[in-house]
Amino acid sequence: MTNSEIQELLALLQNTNVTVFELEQEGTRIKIQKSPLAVSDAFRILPSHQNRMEGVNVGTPSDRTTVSGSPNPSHRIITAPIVGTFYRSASPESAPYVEIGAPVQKGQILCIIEAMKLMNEIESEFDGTVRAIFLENGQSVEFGMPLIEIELTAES
Amino acid sequence: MTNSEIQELLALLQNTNVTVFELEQEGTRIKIQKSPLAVSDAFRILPSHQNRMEGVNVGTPSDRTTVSGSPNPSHRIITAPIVGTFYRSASPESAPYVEIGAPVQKGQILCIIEAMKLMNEIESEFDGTVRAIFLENGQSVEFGMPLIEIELTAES
Amino acid sequence: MNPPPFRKILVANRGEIAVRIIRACREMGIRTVAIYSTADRDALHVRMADESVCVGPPETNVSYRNIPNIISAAEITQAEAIHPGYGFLSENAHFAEICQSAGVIFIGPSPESITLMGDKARAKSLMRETGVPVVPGSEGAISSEEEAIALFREVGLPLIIKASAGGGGRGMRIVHQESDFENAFQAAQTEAYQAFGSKDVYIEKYFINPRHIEIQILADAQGNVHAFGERDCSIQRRHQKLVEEAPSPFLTPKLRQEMSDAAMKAAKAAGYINAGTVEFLVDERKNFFFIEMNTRIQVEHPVTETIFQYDLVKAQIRIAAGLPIDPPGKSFGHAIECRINAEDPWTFAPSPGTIQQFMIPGGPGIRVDTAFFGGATVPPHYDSLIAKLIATGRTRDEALDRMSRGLSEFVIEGIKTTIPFHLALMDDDEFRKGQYSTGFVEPFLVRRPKETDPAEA
Amino acid sequence: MNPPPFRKILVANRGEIAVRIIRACREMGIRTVAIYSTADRDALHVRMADESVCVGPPETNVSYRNIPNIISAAEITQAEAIHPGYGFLSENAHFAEICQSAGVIFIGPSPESITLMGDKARAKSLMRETGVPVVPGSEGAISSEEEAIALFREVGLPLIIKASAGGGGRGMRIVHQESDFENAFQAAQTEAYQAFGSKDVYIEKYFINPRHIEIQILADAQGNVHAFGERDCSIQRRHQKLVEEAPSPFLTPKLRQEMSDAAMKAAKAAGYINAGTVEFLVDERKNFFFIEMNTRIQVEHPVTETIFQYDLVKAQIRIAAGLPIDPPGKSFGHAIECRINAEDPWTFAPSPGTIQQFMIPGGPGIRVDTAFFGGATVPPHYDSLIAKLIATGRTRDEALDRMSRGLSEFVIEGIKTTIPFHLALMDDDEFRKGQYSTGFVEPFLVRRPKETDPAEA
Repeated sequence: MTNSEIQELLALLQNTNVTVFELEQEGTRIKIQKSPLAVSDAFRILPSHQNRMEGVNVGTPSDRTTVSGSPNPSHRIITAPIVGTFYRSASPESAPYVEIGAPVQKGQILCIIEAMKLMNEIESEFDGTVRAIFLENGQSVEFGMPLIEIELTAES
Repeated sequence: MTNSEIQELLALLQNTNVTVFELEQEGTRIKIQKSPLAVSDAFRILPSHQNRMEGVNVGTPSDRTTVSGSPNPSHRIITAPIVGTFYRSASPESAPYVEIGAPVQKGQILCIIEAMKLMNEIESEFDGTVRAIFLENGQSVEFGMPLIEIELTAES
Repeated sequence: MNPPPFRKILVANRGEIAVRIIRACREMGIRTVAIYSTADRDALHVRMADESVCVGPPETNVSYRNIPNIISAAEITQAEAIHPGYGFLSENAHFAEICQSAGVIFIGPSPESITLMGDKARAKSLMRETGVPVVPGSEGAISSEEEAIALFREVGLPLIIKASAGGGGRGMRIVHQESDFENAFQAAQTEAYQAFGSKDVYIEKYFINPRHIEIQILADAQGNVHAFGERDCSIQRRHQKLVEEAPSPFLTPKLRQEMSDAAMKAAKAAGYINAGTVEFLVDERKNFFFIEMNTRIQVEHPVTETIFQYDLVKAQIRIAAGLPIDPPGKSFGHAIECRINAEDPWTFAPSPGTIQQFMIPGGPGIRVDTAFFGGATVPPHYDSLIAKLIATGRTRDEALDRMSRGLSEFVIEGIKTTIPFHLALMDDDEFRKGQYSTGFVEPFLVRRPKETDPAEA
Repeated sequence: MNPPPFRKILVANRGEIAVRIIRACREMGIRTVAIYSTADRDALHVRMADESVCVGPPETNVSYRNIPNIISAAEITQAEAIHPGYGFLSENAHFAEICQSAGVIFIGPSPESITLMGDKARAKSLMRETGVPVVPGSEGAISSEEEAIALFREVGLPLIIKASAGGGGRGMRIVHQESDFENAFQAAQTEAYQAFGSKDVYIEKYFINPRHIEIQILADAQGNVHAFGERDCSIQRRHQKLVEEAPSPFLTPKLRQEMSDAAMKAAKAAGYINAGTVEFLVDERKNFFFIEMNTRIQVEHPVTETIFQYDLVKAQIRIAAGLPIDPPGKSFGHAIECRINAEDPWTFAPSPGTIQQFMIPGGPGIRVDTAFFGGATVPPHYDSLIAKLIATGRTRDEALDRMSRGLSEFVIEGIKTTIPFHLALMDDDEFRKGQYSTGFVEPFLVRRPKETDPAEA
């Protein structure tokens, strides 16, 4: 392990609640201990924490695209670029734009986010296959919320 | 790891909350421990921390006697049982009750603490030899402050 | 920018009131000396003071009540005056006397005033002479049963028999029926003798669910005596005040004036100087009766400070320095204080320990008096008060809404606190209407909503 | 216990003002929706609100100023009204209009009022018509040099040339000598054109070290217009307010009345509804001149709230719901606010980062408005205000003593703050005497005591 690797590790730990971090490289041993003073828990007694809408897997702060990483390197998650209401089809009568397992092409419409009475079509940025649809029809979305996961077509 | 690498690491750690950092290079073992917000530092910016009188080595909370532990198991520290002014002799003209190196017996007067115009004689609770006198003549003492250290006479 | 009235004051107390006094001193440019027991080594009052002296082990009788060590601490730090806070030595006439003879100014009334008001019978008879209404009853100790029976006829039922030397409920009997009187009288005498070495008892009219209302007064050495209106302290559990508010939702302006006049008359008759509180019981028909005078600053003084915009602790210090004080002026708005204790919110069982998270509320109309912080420990040796939350509003409703808001923002983790009790109280219809008496809390604890409360778990 | 005027409000802001608005809503029983950028995921306003919606990445133009996302957030959460706070969209007439067309109530004045007051020339000419004194100068843009020279003769020296479309110092020239006028005029025109695409400039009398004093007004839909006295905001550095107090130590009761009357007249003339602030310059001879009207709640509103015991944010909400408001009544005492910024105390260089320790002061007369806590991070993307400390006293001296005490209790570790600046200011003789103007800070920074300050190291 180099100093810069350690430096990275420290920077990483600086803004966490981790108080003890242990690593043993040969036998691969990891120990992470979190602080009892978990700042993010500070307000858990407040009565206001029910109907919270919290995005998961939101892109990094500088990330302006609608894509964020997936644990699977060959997958991409399309996240909401705007706030609004998620729809899977153009109208209640129409069929959904995509289903799980369906192949999609770059530029193909995946879903709609309605905002201020406007229907905003969300297009795929990749060629691939739909692996997950994270939301129900009519659900509210906030910026950065995961919408659809796509497995990339293997490049040849 | 070279000295300058260590220096770098120290500088790096200087502005973090890390309190314990362990590293073992062969099997690569790292331990990083962060402080859960150092409470005792909280008031260091207050302008009021100058003339503080702080006792050291004060006995445990339940300790009512005037004795507290010493790092040396054969030594005992006589601490102040009351608040007042410390004197080594009965009057400015008299010789000090004890000097470093002097043998003392249980019940022998070691010093005086003046409180509310009364001279309170502090007696030794042990047979032994004076090893340290912690205060100057005329110094103020608070409860629990170490006065005199005595090396116990070895029991036969 | 007047020169400070003292150069240095020793604060002979701990906890929030020690912090409160240090704050007043800082604002006046007075240096402070904290005293502390070995259990309070890391306490906030020690950290905030300019100097500090350890005066003994945790037990209060050998530390915060240790007169020789405290006087010595003042001497070695050259403090010119001692502020006793509340509790501990604050109403100890002997301590006030020793301060005098040691040449240290005691920030409080004279030893004579403390002694007079500490003797309930003497205090009551002075009030009677002065024309201040007192609780009807015997004028002093009664020893014979005949005397007792004559008085019983006069006072009427229900009545209470109390040990003259007493306190804390021992030697105390409430009589609701005539047939119980003789037995109760004898039992009280026996208990009084066993507890206090004197079988002297006295008899008083007993009020069912009265209001407990007190008048704050300040008197200076120049002869100015001012009343600062009332505090309603009727929200009590086992004679422990939990919530106080000013003004009382129960008083009329006329009654307020009458009670204020009575309190000022009482203070003048006693030749009283410094801050004091005259406590009254007020019955349903708005008759008021003197109970006692507390010769010190009260826990609940902030509600008065807030609506009068008047610093009572600074006034105490000025008075002790022989300076005159300003009249209060008019009060404005409504203030309420909740005592947040380290206790189970429903059983009130003490809950000492280490506070993990401590975040106090802020924003408009919120005042917090506390000596705690994240990482601090609530020692088991002292009272369980960890914070006073004071909310002020233009109206009583606004003050209560603000209190609810402040309570819900107050984060204290690691120990149990009475915050859930107070939150439930602020939501209670009867309390909201101002319809309460000293008998309020027990039925409230029974009827309060029992929904699973995350803060209770 | 009136029913809340709204069921749910979206707070279109961040930081202390978002927290302030959420507090008002809680006290009124109104549910709240916070919006946040990805940089503010763990921010206090998000934690305190009942619901929250992420509206974009850290950059304000795509998050806190992102009109479509904010309107959508209101729609998906079914918020009935939006409180814009200050900054961001608070004075954006277009946003107020879009709210209207989306059927969401904008808590603030009408789009027309915002537009009117946003156009400095139109605002000034309305004031002139209404009889409110304005800074002498041109009545609108002047394009020809001849016109400029004629005006120059009328206004006199010193004067300032400003870009009509401008702001932020660009296209601005101060002329002290007649010989500089022509060059300065041409340079200002050129700069104005380069910066704003229009070479229109206007000319105004330039005041050397005036007082910056503003009048708070509230106007409801029923036609009630109330003035809440002044705030003296003359302690500024590069047009950034640092400290505000009320009342101003400079105003006489007569001048206060005249300025209040002028402010109310201005509001009435503009058909203004909701909270607003009319800003004036006051010269040494106590002549006052209208500069502009801010059509939103101000950062420094708490000093007014404190001395009037009046919740201005609640009043804004009531007004937006069409409800009438109470008159202010009389003010009492003195209040001062220090803006505590995450900045170097002497160079004012920003100091973002993680706050290790954060302990706010308490006790009498102290109010803290903040969105920070121990462990929180001050993001580099937004303004550096981390807390407002407001101290109140019976007198100005007491308020300043209390401010010193509060500042010395305020613990913020891990970043630099302006606390040492404020502490030095409270100790400054000139400031203590109330003798200051907008030119105060620069010489103060030069003469301030340079003793090694532990907090500076």
